[in-house]
Amino acid sequence: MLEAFNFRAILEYMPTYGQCFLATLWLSALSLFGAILVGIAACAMRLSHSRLLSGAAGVYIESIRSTPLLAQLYFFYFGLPTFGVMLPEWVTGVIALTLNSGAYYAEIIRAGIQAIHSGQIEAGIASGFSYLQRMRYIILPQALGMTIRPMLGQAIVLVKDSSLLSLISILELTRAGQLLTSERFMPAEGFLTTAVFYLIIYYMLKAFSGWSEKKLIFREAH
Amino acid sequence: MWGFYFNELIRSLPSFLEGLWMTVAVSGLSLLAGTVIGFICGIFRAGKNRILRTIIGAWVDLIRGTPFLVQVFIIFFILPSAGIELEAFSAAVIALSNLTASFICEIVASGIIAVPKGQSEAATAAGLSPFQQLWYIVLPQAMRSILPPLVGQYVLLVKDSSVVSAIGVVDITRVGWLTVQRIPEGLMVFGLVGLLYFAICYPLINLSGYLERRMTVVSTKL
Amino acid sequence: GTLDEISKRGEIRIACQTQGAPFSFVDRNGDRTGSSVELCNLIAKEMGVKVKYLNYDWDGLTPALLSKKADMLAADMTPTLKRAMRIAFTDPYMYVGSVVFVKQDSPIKTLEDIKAGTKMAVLLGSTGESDARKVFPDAKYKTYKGGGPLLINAVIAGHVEAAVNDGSSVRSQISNFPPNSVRILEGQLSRSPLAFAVRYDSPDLKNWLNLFFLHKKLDGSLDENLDYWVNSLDWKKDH
Amino acid sequence: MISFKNVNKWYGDLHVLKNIDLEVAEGEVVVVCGPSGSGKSTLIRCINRLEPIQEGELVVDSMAVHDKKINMTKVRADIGFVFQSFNLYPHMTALQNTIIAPVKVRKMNKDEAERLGREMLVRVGLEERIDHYPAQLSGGQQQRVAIARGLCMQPKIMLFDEPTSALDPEMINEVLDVMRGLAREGMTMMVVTHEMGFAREVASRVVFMDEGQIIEMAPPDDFFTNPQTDRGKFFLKSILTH
Amino acid sequence: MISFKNVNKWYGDLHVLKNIDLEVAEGEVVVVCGPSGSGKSTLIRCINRLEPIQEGELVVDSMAVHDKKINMTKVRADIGFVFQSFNLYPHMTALQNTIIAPVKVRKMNKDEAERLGREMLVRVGLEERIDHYPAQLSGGQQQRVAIARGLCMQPKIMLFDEPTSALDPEMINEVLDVMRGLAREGMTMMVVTHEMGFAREVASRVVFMDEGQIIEMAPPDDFFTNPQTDRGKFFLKSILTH
Ligand SMILES: Nc1ncnc2c1ncn2[C@@H]1O[C@H](COP(=O)(O)OP(=O)(O)OP(=O)(O)O)[C@@H](O)[C@H]1O
Ligand SMILES: Nc1ncnc2c1ncn2[C@@H]1O[C@H](COP(=O)(O)OP(=O)(O)OP(=O)(O)O)[C@@H](O)[C@H]1O
Ligand SMILES: [Mg+2]
Ligand SMILES: [Mg+2]
Repeated sequence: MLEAFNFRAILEYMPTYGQCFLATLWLSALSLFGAILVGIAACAMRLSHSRLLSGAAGVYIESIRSTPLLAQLYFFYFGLPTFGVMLPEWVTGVIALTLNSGAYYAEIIRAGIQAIHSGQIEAGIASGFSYLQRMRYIILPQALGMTIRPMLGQAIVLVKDSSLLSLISILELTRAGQLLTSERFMPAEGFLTTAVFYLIIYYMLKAFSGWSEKKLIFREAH
Repeated sequence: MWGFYFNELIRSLPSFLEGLWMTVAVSGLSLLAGTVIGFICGIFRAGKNRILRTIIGAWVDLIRGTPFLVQVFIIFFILPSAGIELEAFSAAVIALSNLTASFICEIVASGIIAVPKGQSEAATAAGLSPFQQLWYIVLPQAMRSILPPLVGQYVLLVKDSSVVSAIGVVDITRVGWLTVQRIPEGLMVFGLVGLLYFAICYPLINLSGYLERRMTVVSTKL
Repeated sequence: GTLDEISKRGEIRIACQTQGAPFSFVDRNGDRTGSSVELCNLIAKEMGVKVKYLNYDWDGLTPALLSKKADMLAADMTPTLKRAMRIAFTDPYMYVGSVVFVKQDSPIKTLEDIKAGTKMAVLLGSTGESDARKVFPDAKYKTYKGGGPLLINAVIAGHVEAAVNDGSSVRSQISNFPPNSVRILEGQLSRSPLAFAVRYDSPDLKNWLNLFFLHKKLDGSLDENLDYWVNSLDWKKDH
Repeated sequence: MISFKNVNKWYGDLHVLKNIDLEVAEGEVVVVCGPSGSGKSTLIRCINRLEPIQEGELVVDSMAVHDKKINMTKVRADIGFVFQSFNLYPHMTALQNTIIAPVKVRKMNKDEAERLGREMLVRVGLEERIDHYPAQLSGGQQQRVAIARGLCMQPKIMLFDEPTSALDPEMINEVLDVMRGLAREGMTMMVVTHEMGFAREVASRVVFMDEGQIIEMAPPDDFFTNPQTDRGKFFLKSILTH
Repeated sequence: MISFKNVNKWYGDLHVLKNIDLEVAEGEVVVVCGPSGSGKSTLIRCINRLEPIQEGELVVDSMAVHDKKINMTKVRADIGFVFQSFNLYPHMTALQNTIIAPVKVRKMNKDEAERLGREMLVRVGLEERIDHYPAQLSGGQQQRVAIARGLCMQPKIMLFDEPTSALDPEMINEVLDVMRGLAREGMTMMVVTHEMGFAREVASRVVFMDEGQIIEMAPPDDFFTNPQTDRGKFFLKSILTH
């Protein structure tokens, strides 16, 4: 299948790839941002003393984690209109990705928070900080700093999961490869090029996380 | 109308169970192979040999950075031009094992690195060989931080296995696609698909939560 | 040649897509059937070999053929000139036309009601897509993946105002939905051929297939197949 | 300033503070010592309700800490607390560590807080380390930042829980010197420590605890030369003779 | 028993051991002291090649440790090493901790190793803690298990790196007592410690290090009463006066 590998055709589709690459970038960025916010909120609920909040967050997190994104995506796309909620595709896609990754981020951040030395929390209490102030100024910055690696992992999963959005007619990177496949019947060219673009995003994320890890992580005071 | 489709769906239940079995078989085999390979690579990844570390690192990046579907296509469609003919089932197991191994490799490596250096130093000082250190001292302790994310990874494995339906493995997802052509109530069909995944994943997620709790109780404050 | 291999193997491997009635689908009893499938069964019978179906997504069809996993490709595929740059198509054995369908209560009554900016659903890379883009260049397109029923779902859910797909598929798939949920507009957008495909290094198989279609055309069994599956809903009783 | 009246505390079934009665007057320096697990840390942690008490009265600067309904933010703002393990915020510089609480809790204006923070860091001898992160400081320096952080709230009381026991021997003095200075300036202090030299020099009283009880309470000279109980004698012997 | 000849070691650019010359005879107890970062730990870690040296000769029990080709397993089996942070294996009981190396390295038969392990645990006063896990033991007890673990290899030399500095004051003595016992029985020992009482009592020599060099080396009475260098004087002052 590789004997006839056709670079010229790839070049011809480059504008499409570029456009789709940008779409994947900003859809993922938006969802990533949302997912981290949702993750923080869900995690705060999960760790709160209110049984109701913590229970609700638990149901959300576990049901998301144990069902495939595809099922969730269809639920939002074909399910919501039944209840009279009509959203543009990209909004549906971003919501599905956000809620999906949000559940994973909640778990990652929880692990980060629970790894924070209890002395840090006590120092905050002793200074007279309120619960929210401690979260905001002491716990979250450290938890986020410590969890850069798993956060990166989830970000990569999110970017790749965004390929499912092509199922609900959003043009993104995977879609570009499929165009080359179905119009020109050049699957090897299509998929390998797609893979290269994903790899570019991967290395961008990895570099960013390495950079922020250096900036954010300070070794525990000995 | 839902009632009618529901009866139809009940009639399809046998094929859903066959799909379930296929998902379990593909995931189960890949879980075993991926775990073994992942552990071996993870041990080297945390080890002293630079060349091995770099090679394994590059492999992990490549697998983590590209869409799984592309990996499946490469193994199934492109390897044959190198003379490696595979059945869809074995190609699926190989692709999935490879994916899982790359993730487990990272989990194992960071688990090993998290074991305090003093532990292997004490063992070195006592004259234990590098293998003995690993086997008797480091790995048993690393398991504490490895096990919970390991089981979490198994959940992802089960869900990722849905991708292999693209090369004709009739798993739960594929059965879902086939059924939705007859029973156009996508929400209901994929609800059932989600439910079946949930049935596999939920116990795993609970297991990982249980392990996490147990491991932190056992953990000592050294 | 490929024919020798097939007969030595005693088995012909056919890549297909189970995209839905009437061409290829899994029926109520869990059996694979449909117009293309029955034709393939006949092919195997005439060759005197067994048939093995390799079931892929649309994305997997060409790779399967090109990587020699499959000897031939049987799907409701239009032999476009671009596609024929890569694989060899048999002579067309039937013609289909794309139709437009809308929600039952839609204000769109005729093809003329479709204006610039009308939201249209099509299947990614399908003949329907290229037909629609030719006829309604100014409409707004949403391309879906995963088969015809999805388009109907999208129309019913209101994600789009109209959808374009091959007429026979639409007719047979609508029958699975609640009655009167969608309406097919008068008129076809195009008439396009359907054909099976092989690799360019299998001219023997291609010749044989063309001959096969000729024979079956002459003895009427091809038309019988098409009348049963494509031009009517007769198959609904049995499957 | 601090008054314990018949205070009792349990962890589950474990009775860790038993009928504690203790008055600390303004300007006093009280050193608390005793074997490990005797409840020293628990005692001073109750003062700003890092641990709640279950029985008795605990009044700090005429605010009733035992009262569940009281707003602790105000009480805590008046109490500086220094931990054995420093507990500096690792993601903030020395200066940021000192000013975060004044700005967020006391709502002090940022410039003023910075001026104050610098002043306190100078006071503990760290003018050159103002913009360093904790990981870039030695243990002794970190503990001095922690003291400066406590002082920045301009507290009426400073509490210390074994402030030098995580330090290398040569760094102990730099921290004790800062604490000596504070004592001399009249700060009310409670210090859990085993540094007997320090206790002799600055303590107004030494409190000796064992198994959750205050066993002895006396001026340091009396306690060190002539402990009244066998447990006190044994304890002194064990920490002085190696 | 141990002989350093002109030993040099670098960490990257950092010269941490500079021209070390030191002979330790059989049965000697050498105490190493000096400020933090002076290279004390590095010095004794080189002896069983936990750290490799780059220059010079280091011979232990007539085996050339500086020789890259030598099989260290045998050398290490003859040297017991006790760490500041104990480094017990947390997933094994006290007894399992003591017998793993004899069984796996010395290939001792399991029953015999257990007998030996019990004997050593009794010797350090832990007959009642044989089946406890490290987390269930106090710091002092953990360190004594670590010593028993070292002794189980029936070593010719015991090395200690600040064995008591992670301990609460009352636990220090129980560990030092065990070490005193070992010294009296004639074990060759090198001990990094700041416990001057211990040094005076049992050391045959005190080695004072600063910035990677041995600055002074003298019998303890001479060193403590009359250090020869200013740095020695200053160091003694700083650790004795708080
Ligand atoms: N959070 C807790 N939960 C249960 N028990 C606790 C807790 N904190 C302390 N304890 C127990 O309470 C008792 C008193 O502990 P405390 O920390 O006050 O002792 P201490 O005198 O400060 O000892 P040390 O010198 O070791 O710091 C000990 O037996 C301890 O095990
Ligand atoms: N693995 C390492 N890599 C780089 N530098 C190191 C390493 N270990 C120690 N050093 C440096 O080597 C010097 C000597 O360290 P060493 O641990 O021997 O000192 P020490 O006298 O034992 O100090 P302490 O009393 O703090 O234990 C120090 O400057 C230290 O920072
Ligand atoms: Mg304490
Ligand atoms: Mg050291």
